[in-house]
Amino acid sequence: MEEEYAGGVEKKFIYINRRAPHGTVYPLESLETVLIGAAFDQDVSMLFIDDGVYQLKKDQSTESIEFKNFAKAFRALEMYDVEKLFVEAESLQERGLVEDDLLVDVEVIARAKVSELIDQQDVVLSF
Amino acid sequence: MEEEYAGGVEKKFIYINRRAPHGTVYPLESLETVLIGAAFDQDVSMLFIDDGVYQLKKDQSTESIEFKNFAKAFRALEMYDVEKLFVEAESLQERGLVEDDLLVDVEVIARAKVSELIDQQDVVLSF
Amino acid sequence: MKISILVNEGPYQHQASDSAYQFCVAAIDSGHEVSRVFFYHDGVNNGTNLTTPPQDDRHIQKRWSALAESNGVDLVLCVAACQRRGIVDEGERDRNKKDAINVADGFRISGLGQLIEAGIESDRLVTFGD
Amino acid sequence: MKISILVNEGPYQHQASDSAYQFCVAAIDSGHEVSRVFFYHDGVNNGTNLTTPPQDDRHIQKRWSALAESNGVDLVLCVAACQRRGIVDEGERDRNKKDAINVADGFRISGLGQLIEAGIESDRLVTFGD
Amino acid sequence: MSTLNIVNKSPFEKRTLDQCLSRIAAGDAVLLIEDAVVVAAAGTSYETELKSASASHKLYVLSPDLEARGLAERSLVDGFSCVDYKGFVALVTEHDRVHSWL
Amino acid sequence: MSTLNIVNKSPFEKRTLDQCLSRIAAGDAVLLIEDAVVVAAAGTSYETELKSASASHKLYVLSPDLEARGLAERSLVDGFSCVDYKGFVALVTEHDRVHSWL
Repeated sequence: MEEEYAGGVEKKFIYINRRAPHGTVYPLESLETVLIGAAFDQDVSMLFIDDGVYQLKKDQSTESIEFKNFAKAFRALEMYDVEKLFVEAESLQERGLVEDDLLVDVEVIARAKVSELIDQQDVVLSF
Repeated sequence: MEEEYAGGVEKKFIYINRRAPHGTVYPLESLETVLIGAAFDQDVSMLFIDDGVYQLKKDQSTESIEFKNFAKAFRALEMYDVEKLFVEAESLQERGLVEDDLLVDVEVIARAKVSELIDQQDVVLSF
Repeated sequence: MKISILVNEGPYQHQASDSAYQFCVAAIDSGHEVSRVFFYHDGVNNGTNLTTPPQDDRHIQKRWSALAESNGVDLVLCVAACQRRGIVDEGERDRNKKDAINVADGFRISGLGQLIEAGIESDRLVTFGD
Repeated sequence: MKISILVNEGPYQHQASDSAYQFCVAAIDSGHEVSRVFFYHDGVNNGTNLTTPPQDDRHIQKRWSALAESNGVDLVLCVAACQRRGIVDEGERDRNKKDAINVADGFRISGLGQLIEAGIESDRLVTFGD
Repeated sequence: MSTLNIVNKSPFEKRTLDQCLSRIAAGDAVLLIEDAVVVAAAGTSYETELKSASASHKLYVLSPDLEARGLAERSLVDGFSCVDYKGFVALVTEHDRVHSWL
Repeated sequence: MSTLNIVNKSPFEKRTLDQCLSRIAAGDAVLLIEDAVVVAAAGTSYETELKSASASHKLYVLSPDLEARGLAERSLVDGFSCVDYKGFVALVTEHDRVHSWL
């Protein structure tokens, strides 16, 4: 699936991830969309809030439920120049998680900053 | 679809309805299952709790969303000898509804009685 | 014990169908009889033979079909849900004048009465949904 | 304005596909251009031509196909989601060795890039899901 | 640069509406559609929360979905405006982006 | 005559677990599966609610689903027992009926 886009327009895309992994397919599909979308040279941010923060939890092991373990793919994002990963501090705290529990380097932001981040975007994709 | 069951076993079935109508197909399917199930001569109860109480709200008009208006079919339940309709009092109150807002006669029960009702059943079907 | 299962969601979108399958395998391994799996609502989408999941992923339909073959589990798709979702066997194709059949091996299309019957004849009915 | 739509759920189970359709009709009636509807996840199930809903109910697939025909709306089904759900066109049938084709008129199967492109080229992208 | 936020689930069922309201900027609008419309009707236990939200946000509810749930005749929580699908389209065009809270 | 209650959604996302706990009898059991398992781990803001539930109910969590979410190494909220799928099956047979809160 090779796709190219030569439109020359650059827009700001944000992918908002609010669900725990594996219970639904949305977290996996969010990552797939970001990886495919990388070919379009847009400005891409990923935001993890609410149960979405569990997507970045270390030590996920999906063998016994026979699912693909896509968590590792978050580590590949850097190679695709997707480097703006935001995680909401309050979402971590409510779940007893700390930054060190996460698979990849992220920027932790306060809940009060979330609307500011979203209001800078052109396109919001929610998963 | 005519089905007959001559097994001679009578079990207590409860249909638990917890969702508002129209946003998902489950409320409609609950009613369909009850109507089909009537042919099996089982002991049937329907319980409406949480947003499920909206399924019984009078004045539903689905023309502008082009949906089938299945609410009327609740009135047909009596002809199928499905007469045990339970509605939880607290679910009505939280939603600002009173018994007179409902399409059909029901028995209003307290939240504290719900577990008792369920614990009398053989089969629980949740929609 | 005789256990029946109700599956309300299609493959891949929600974990429901996976959970139901893993439960069935464990029930059989524990010496119980899984007599029927009834697929309702989007659950009927488990029964199409037209899926081609990625090679490194589980093949949900084939897993179900294999369970029917190896353990005689009766896999029933709700006919009304099939009509709304586009799952077709020979009878449905002829009745509704469709060009294709897509029901997978080991699944059969039948009425909601099969769910009620499962409730009556099984010792337990376990529902998996969204 | 140029508006694109993302539909994440299949027909009949959730209201999402209905809401998306009603929105498209209203947008066109208001003089806007609905350039593309991208069907993702279970949303691809909107594009099977094998459904036979009850006669007194809406025919969701036919409504979409009619919108494509009358207003030139580009109805795109995500290929990876189609493979997981069993929606097949001629190319997919040949590639994956399937026995049937079930993609409905007016729909085409393509990649996720079509969603990104819609985001770039439209003035607004509106998502309908569960 | 304001956002139209869309919520489609009842706050009695899912926490989406709470989660949306806790994060949007003053001036952002919220539109309730599908099963979310039930709390636009006055008299629910969710009314206080919505009244305080209406101080800083425009609140809208989709009337065809209200009608479908038998709530068209009810008075609405103060601060709500009803829109039909054309009004929904207008809201989409008047805001800079649309965020569906799913 | 006790009931096995199954909850499959995180209480941070849906109100199902609250709605279940507010209505079950003393002696009824609750099993968390799928996305609901996240709150079986200690340290979340939901812990207090579960601790008080464990006074009158047996609480179980499905271990394969905990592992999948990277929480197998975490200590669990007091009162929880881990089961695998065979343990899940045993719970189904040991209770008189199963109620999946969907």
